[in-house]
Amino acid sequence: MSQPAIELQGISKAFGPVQANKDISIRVMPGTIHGIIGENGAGKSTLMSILYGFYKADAGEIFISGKKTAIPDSQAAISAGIGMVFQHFKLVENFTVLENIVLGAESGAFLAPSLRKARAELAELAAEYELNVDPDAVIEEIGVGMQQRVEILKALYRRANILILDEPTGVLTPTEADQLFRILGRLREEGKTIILITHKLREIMDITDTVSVMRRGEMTATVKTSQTSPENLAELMVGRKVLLRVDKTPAQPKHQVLEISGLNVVDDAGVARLKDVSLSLCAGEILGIAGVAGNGQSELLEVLGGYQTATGSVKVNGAALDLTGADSDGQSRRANGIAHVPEDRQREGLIMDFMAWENAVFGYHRDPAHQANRFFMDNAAIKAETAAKMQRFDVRPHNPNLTAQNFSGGNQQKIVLAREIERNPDLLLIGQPTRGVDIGAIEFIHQQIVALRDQGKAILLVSVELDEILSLSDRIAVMFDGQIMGERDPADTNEKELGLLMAGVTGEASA
Amino acid sequence: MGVMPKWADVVLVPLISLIIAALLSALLILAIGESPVAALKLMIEGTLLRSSGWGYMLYYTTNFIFTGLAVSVAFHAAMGGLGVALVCLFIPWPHWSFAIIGASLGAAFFGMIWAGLPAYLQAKRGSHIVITTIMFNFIAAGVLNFFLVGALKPKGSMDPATANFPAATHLPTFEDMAGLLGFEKMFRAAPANVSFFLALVACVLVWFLIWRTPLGYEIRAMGKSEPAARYAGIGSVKIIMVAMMISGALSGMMAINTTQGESERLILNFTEGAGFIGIAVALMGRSHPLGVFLAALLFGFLYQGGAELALWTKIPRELIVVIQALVILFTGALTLMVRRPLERLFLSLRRGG
Amino acid sequence: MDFLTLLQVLDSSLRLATPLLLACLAGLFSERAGIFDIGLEGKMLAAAFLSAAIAATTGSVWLGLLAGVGASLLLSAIHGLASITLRGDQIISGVAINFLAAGLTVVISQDWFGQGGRTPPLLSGGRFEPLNLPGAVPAKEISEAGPVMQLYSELLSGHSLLVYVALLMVPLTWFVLYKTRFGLRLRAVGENPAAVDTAGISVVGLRYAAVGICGVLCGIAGAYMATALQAGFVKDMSAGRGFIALAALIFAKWRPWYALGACLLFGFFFAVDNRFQNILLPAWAMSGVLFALGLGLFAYVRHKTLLDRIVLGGLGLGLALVAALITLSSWSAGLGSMIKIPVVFIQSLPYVLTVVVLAGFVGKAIPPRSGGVAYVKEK
Amino acid sequence: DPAIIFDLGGKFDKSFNEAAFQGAQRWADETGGSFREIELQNEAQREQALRRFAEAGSNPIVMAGFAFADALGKVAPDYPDTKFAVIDVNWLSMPNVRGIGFNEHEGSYLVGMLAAQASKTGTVGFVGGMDIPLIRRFGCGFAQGVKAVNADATIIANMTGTTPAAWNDPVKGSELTKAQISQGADVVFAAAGGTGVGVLQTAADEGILSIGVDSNQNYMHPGKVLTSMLKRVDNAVYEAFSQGDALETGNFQMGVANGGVGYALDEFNASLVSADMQSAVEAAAAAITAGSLSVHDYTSDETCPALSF
Ligand SMILES: Nc1ncnc2c1ncn2[C@@H]1O[C@H](COP(=O)(O)OP(=O)(O)OP(=O)(O)O)[C@@H](O)[C@H]1O
Ligand SMILES: Nc1ncnc2c1ncn2[C@@H]1O[C@H](COP(=O)(O)OP(=O)(O)OP(=O)(O)O)[C@@H](O)[C@H]1O
Ligand SMILES: [Mg+2]
Ligand SMILES: [Mg+2]
Repeated sequence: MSQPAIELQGISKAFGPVQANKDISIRVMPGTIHGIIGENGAGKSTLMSILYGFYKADAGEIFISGKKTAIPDSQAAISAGIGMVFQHFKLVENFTVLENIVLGAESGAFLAPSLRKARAELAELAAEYELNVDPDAVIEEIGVGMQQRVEILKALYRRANILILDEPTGVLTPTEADQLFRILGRLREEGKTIILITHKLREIMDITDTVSVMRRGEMTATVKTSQTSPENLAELMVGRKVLLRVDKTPAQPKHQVLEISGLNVVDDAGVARLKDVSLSLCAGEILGIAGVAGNGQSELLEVLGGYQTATGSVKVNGAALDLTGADSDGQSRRANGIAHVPEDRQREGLIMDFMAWENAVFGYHRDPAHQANRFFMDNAAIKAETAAKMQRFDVRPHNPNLTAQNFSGGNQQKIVLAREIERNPDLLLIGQPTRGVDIGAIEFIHQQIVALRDQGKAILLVSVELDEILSLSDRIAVMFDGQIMGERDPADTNEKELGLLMAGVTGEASA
Repeated sequence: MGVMPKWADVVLVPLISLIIAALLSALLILAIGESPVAALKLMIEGTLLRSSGWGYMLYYTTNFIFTGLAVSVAFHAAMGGLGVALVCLFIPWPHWSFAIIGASLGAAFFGMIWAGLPAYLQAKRGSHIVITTIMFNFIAAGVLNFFLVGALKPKGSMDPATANFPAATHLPTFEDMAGLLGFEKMFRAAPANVSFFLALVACVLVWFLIWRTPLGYEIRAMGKSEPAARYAGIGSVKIIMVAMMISGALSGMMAINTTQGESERLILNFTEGAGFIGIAVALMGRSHPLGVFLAALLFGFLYQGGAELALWTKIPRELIVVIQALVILFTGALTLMVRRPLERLFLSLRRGG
Repeated sequence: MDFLTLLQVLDSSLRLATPLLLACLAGLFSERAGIFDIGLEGKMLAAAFLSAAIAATTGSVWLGLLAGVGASLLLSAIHGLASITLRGDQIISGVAINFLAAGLTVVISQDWFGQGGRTPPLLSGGRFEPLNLPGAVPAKEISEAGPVMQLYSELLSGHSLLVYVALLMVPLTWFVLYKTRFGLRLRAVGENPAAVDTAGISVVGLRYAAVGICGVLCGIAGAYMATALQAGFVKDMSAGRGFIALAALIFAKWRPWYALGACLLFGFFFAVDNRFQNILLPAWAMSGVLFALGLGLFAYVRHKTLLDRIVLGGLGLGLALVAALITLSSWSAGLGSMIKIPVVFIQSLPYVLTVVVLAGFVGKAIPPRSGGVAYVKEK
Repeated sequence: DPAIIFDLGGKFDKSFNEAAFQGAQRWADETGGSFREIELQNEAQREQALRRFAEAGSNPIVMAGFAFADALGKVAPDYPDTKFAVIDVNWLSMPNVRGIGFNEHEGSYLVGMLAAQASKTGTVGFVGGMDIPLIRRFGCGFAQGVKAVNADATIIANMTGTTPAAWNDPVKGSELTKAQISQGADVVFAAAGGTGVGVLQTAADEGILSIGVDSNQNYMHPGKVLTSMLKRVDNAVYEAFSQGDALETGNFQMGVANGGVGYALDEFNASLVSADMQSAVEAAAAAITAGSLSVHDYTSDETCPALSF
C-alpha cells in the first residue's frame, strides 16, 4: 500500500482552558475522500486549521506523503500542497474574484502580469472542473455558492494536492451541492486527496471513502464508509441513538393566521426583490418556502419581521400590518404575535458579545415581563428564566453567563429558538433552522418545530435544505426570482419537481 | 472562562503596568538630574497626605469622570460652559442648590445640542461622526470666543471671560462642607466641590442606564451589531441621537465643576486637555463606570502630583505630560505585555496545582 | 476678486495643504492596513522637532529630513508594538503618542538648546528653499505677466521641493495601492486579515510595513513644516493639523486622489480664512442672507420626519433669530450701514463648510472593515 | 526667596512670560540669589500656586498676567505678611499687592509710526494671536501710530485663531503674512506669541520688514526686523525681586513716560531706522510723556478710532 497523503500523530491543542484537540492521530490515503464528522465543538475545524497552519498545535507531528513536515503557518501548508476552504470563507469581500485568487500567489511585484496570468489560468481551471465564475465580479455581490467556488479555485490555483473543505454544503442549494460533489469526484479521479467535514450523513455516505468520527476533542473511530450506516455513524457521533427522520402526524390546520397578498419589495438599488407575492398560512400548519438562496426568501422574512419596507398587504389574525410607517419595526411585530428566528444567527439573531441571558430577551427586552419596575430590567429574573430555558433546550454548556460566541453554532441556534418559541407566538418565522448544526441538535430542533405546530401555531419555514422542507412542511411553496412559482403538497411531490420549480421551470411547462 | 482569576485581570495587570510606567518615568527624571524618589515622595505627600491635595485631586477627578463617561471631545464641554454661564448670570437664583440644578440642565442642554447635530448628521446623512465632531470642536471654540470677547464680557474687563457669577450660585467646596462638619482648615482653598458628588451620582446613573435599563441594553446592542439591532427593532437613528446627546450632556456637566464650582465665571480655555484624557480614561476604564472612576482618580492623582512637582522641583511641566503619556501607554495600550506572561504563569500554576 | 488674488489664494492653499496631504496619505497607508492612527499629530510634531534640531546642528537640511523621519518612525514603532504585536487599543496608543510627542519635544529641545523648547532658527543650508521653475517670472514682475505666465509662476513655481514630493506621492500612492502586489496585500489586510493569513502572507509583517510607511510620510510632513514652511521648531507647532488630516482622510474615503481633493479643499478654506478676514457687508445683506437660509431650511423640512423638523427647523429658527438681532442692532445706524463679519466667524468658516459639504455631498464613508481591531486568531 | 508664577503660555513663550523670566534671571545672576518658579498647566493651579508659595515663605511673589487678578483677590488677604506683585493688573487695591499695568497702546503707537515711515506701499499689517481685548489694545495703538504718520495708510489686521493653538502656530503666522504681503503690506507687526516667529521669519524671507513684540526680537533676523515693541516686564520683575519683602505696594502704570514701554533700537536695526524716523518717534514719545499726546486705549471703552475689529 502506498504512503498516506496525510498522517497526523498525537495532535493536541488547547485554547486557554479548553482542550480542543486531544492526542489525535489520523491517516488519509491519497486519491480518497475522507470524511470527518462530529458534534458542534468536537474539534474538527481546529484540527483542520492546524493542518493548514492557521493554528499551531501544542503537540504532535504532521507527515505529508510520508515526510515529516513542519507547518508553522499557512505558507508552509500551501507549499506542502494543502488547500483549505474554511467554513467561514476567507475572502476579501470588496475585492474581485481575480484579486482574491492572486492574493498571496502573485507572480511579481506588479499586479498587472499576475492578474493576466491568473485570468488565463482561471479560464483553464474553469473549463477543466466546471468551476465557472466571472473573474471580475466583486465577492460581496455574488452568492455564497460562487464564493465557495472562488475558495476552491484559490486552492487549485496554488496547485493543491490535498483539499480540505469545512462544512462546504452548509450554505449550498441541493443543485450546488450536487455540482460540488461532481467536482470533488473529478478531483479524486485525478489523484487528489480530499478531507470533507460535514454534518450531513447522506453526504458522507454518498461520496466519502473513509470517515472519522470526533467527540469532545478526541478521534473516536475511523471506518470505511462502505462498512457503516448513517444510524451507526450518528450513534458514534452523539453517543446515543438518533432519530434521523422527522416523526410527525398529519397537520390539523385551523383558522387562518397569516394572509399575504400582492407583496412587492424594491431594494435600495431599485431591483425588485419580491414580486406580487401572495400566501396564506393557518394555525397548526407548517408552510415551507423552498428556493435557491437569494430568490426573495430573505426579503419575505424581513418584511414580516418588520425591517424591510414593502407595498401590498399583510394581515395577521385579520389585522393589517404596517409595512412602511413608523410602526413597521421588529418591536411592533413582536407585539403582533410574530416571532422570528432569523436566517443568520450570528449576524442578526444574537449579539455575539452579549451573554446568553442577555440574548435570551433580545428583541423582547422592553416586554413588561422583563421589567422590574418602570425604569429597570429585571436581570435576576431574566437570568433565572434563561437558566431554566437552557435546561429545557439542552443548551451546552449550561451557563447563562457565557457570551454567545462561546457556544457552538448548534447551541447558539438553540438559544435563539428557545427565545422565540417560548414567547408562545401566533406566527413563527424560521429561517434556515439547522444551518451548520450537528445531527443531534437537528433532531432536537425539528422536534421543537413540530411540537409547536401541534400546539396550534402557524409556522413559516424558510430553508435551502430540500430534505428539511420535505420532511417538516405540511405545504410547500417554491420561490424563484421573487415570485411564488407554485404550491405543492409534500406527499405528492418530490425533490426533482421542486428542483425544477426552484430553477424557474413551472409545472405546466415541464409537463 | 479566562485563564486568570478575575482579580488578577482587574488589579494585578493594571498595577504592574503602572509600575513599569513609573519606572520609566523615574529614568526620565533621573536623566534631567532630579531624584525620582524625592519626586514620588513629593507627589504622594502633596496629593494624598494633605487634605487640600485631595481637594485638588478630586477636582480633576470630577472633570475626568464626566469626560470619561461621555467619551467625548472637549468642546461639548465648552458649549456646556456656555449653558452654565447663561444660567448662572441671567437667572437670579435664591440658593446654590437651585442654581446647580438649573446649571446642570443648562449645561446638559447645550452639551446635548452640540452633540446632537453631529449625531443627526451621522444618523440621517451618513456624515462620519468623527469628522463632524472634530469640526464642531473648532466651531465651538469660535462660538465661545465670540461670546467671551463680545456679549458676555463685562465692559472694561481685560479677560475674555464672563463676569463673576453672583454669590448665590457659588457651589459649596469641600472646605465649606468640612467646616460645617466642624473640621476647620480641612481642604483649605481646594477647588473640589459638590459637583464631585454629582460626578459620582452620574457614574451610578450611567451604570444603571447602561446595564439595567432597556435603553442601555439597546445602546449596547446597537454598538455591538447594527444588523442584529435592526432585526430586534432597535431604531438606529433614535439610538445614535440618544447616545450622543447623553454623551454631550455628560461632558457639558463638566462645566459645572470648572465653571460654576471653581472659577465661578466662564473663561476661555476651561476644558484644557480633559477631552483627550477623557478618551483615555473611558478606554482604560473599559467603559465601565467603576473603571472610569478609578482611571479618573489615577489621572486626578497625576495632575495634582504633577502640580506638586512643578511647584517644588525643576522638573518641567512638559515632563509631567510625558509621564502621563507613559501611564496611558502602559496601562492602556501595552497591557498585553504584562498580561501574557502573567497568563502563562497562572496556567502553569493551575496545571501544576 | 481678480485673477492674481485667486492665484495667490490657491498658492497659499497648496502650501497649507501639503502637510495635511502628507499626513493624510500617511494615515491612508496605516488605516488601509487596518491600523487606525490618531497619533499623526504627534508624529508630525516629533519629526518637526528633530528635523529642525539636526538641521540646526549640522547645517544640513537633508540630515534634518532623515532625522525627522527617524523620529516619526520611532513613534510608529511604538504604535506598531502596541497595536499589532500587543493587540492593544489603537486609539489609546494614538492618544498616548500625541502626549508623548508634545512633552518630549519640548523637554529635549530645552535640554539641548536651552531656548525654551525652540530650536535655533535655521540658516540657508538648513532649509528647503523654494524652487523656481525655469522661466518663472519673479514675484515683483508678476502683475505685468500674462495670465498663463502668472499661473505658472505664482501657483506652480516657487514651492519647496517637499511640496512637489507630496504632490507626487498621490499618484505614487495610487500606483502602489492599486497596481502592485504590496498594495493588493495591504488593502486586503485592512479588509480581512484572516484572508491574508490563510493565503500564506504575514499579517504582522504587512501591518508593520504600513505603519512604517505612515511613519516616513508623517516624518516628511513634520520636516516640511519645520524646515520648509518655517525655519525651525516651535513647541506644539503642528497645531492640530494631524487631526485635520484625519478628517480629510475620512472625507476622502481612504482613497489617494480623493485625499488630494480633500486636503486641497481644507487648504483652500484655510487660505480663504487667512486672506479674507475683514469682510464688510451691508447689514441688510447680512440679515437677508441669514433670514433666507433660515426660511429655506424651514421650507425644506416641512414634509420631513419629526426629527428633521426639530433639528433643521431649530437650526433655521436660530438663523432667523440671528438675522433679527442683526437687523435690530443696526437699526439706528441704518440698514445700509456696513457690518464687519466677526473674525471668529471667518475663522470657523472652514469647519462649517466642511460640515456642510459632508452633510450634503459626501455619502457614507465606509472605513476598512477590519480597521481599528487587532488581528486575533486564537486567544 | 522670591517666587514667580508664569501664565499658561509658559515661561518660554517668546514674549511676555519670557520677558518676566529674563527679569527674574537677571536678578538671580546679579545677586546670586535664587527664586522659586512654576509654569501653570491649568486654571485651577493659579490659586494653588499662590497659596503654596505663600505658605512656603516665598516673598515677594510675582505673577505675570491679567488672569491672576481673580485668584490674587482671594488669596492676598489671607497672607497679609506676604507681598505680591502682579503684572498687567492695576485695579486691585490691597495693602500687600503691587499692581503693574503697561500702556501697550503707547508702545504700539510708537512702532506704528516707525512702520508707517518705513512703509513704501502705505499698507502695513498686524497679526494678533487671538481676538481678545489685550490684543485689540496692541492693534489699536499700532493703527493710531500708523495713521498719525500717514492718514491714508491701510492697516490689514488679522487674528490667528480661536483655540490655544493660535499662540503656537508659526505656519499660520507665515501664511497670514504672505496674504498681507500680497495685499501690499511691507511692514508687519506681530503680537502673537510663538506664532510671531513665523511672521518674522516670512517677512525676512520675503524681503519686507517686521516688528517684534514684548521683548527685543531684533536679533532674530538682523537687518530685517524694523524694531520691537518693548514691554519692560523684565524690569518690572527685576525691580520687584530687588525690593524683596520691602516691596512697595500700590498700583503703578508703566508707559512711555516712565520707560515701561518703548521701541527697541540696537545694532541689528540701526540701518533700518533713519535719523528722521527716530526723531519723529522721539518727538511723539516726548509728547506722550508731556501729556500733550494721548493714545486711545481700546480697553477703556472698547472702541478704536483708527481700526475696526
Ligand atoms: N479561536 C478559538 N479560541 C478559543 N476557543 C476556540 C477557538 N476556536 C475553537 N475553540 C474551541 O475549541 C473547541 C473546538 O472547536 P472547533 O471549531 O474545532 O469545533 P468543530 O468541531 O469545528 O465544531 P463545529 O461543528 O461547530 O464547526 C470548541 O470548544 C471551541 O469553543
Ligand atoms: N474567539 C473565540 N472564543 C471562544 N470560542 C470561540 C471563538 N471563536 C470560535 N469559537 C467557538 O469555536 C467553535 C467553532 O468556531 P467556528 O468559528 O468554526 O464556528 P462555527 O464553525 O460557525 O460553528 P458551527 O459550525 O456550529 O456553526 C464554536 O463553538 C465557537 O463558539
Ligand atoms: Mg467547525
Ligand atoms: Mg461549524
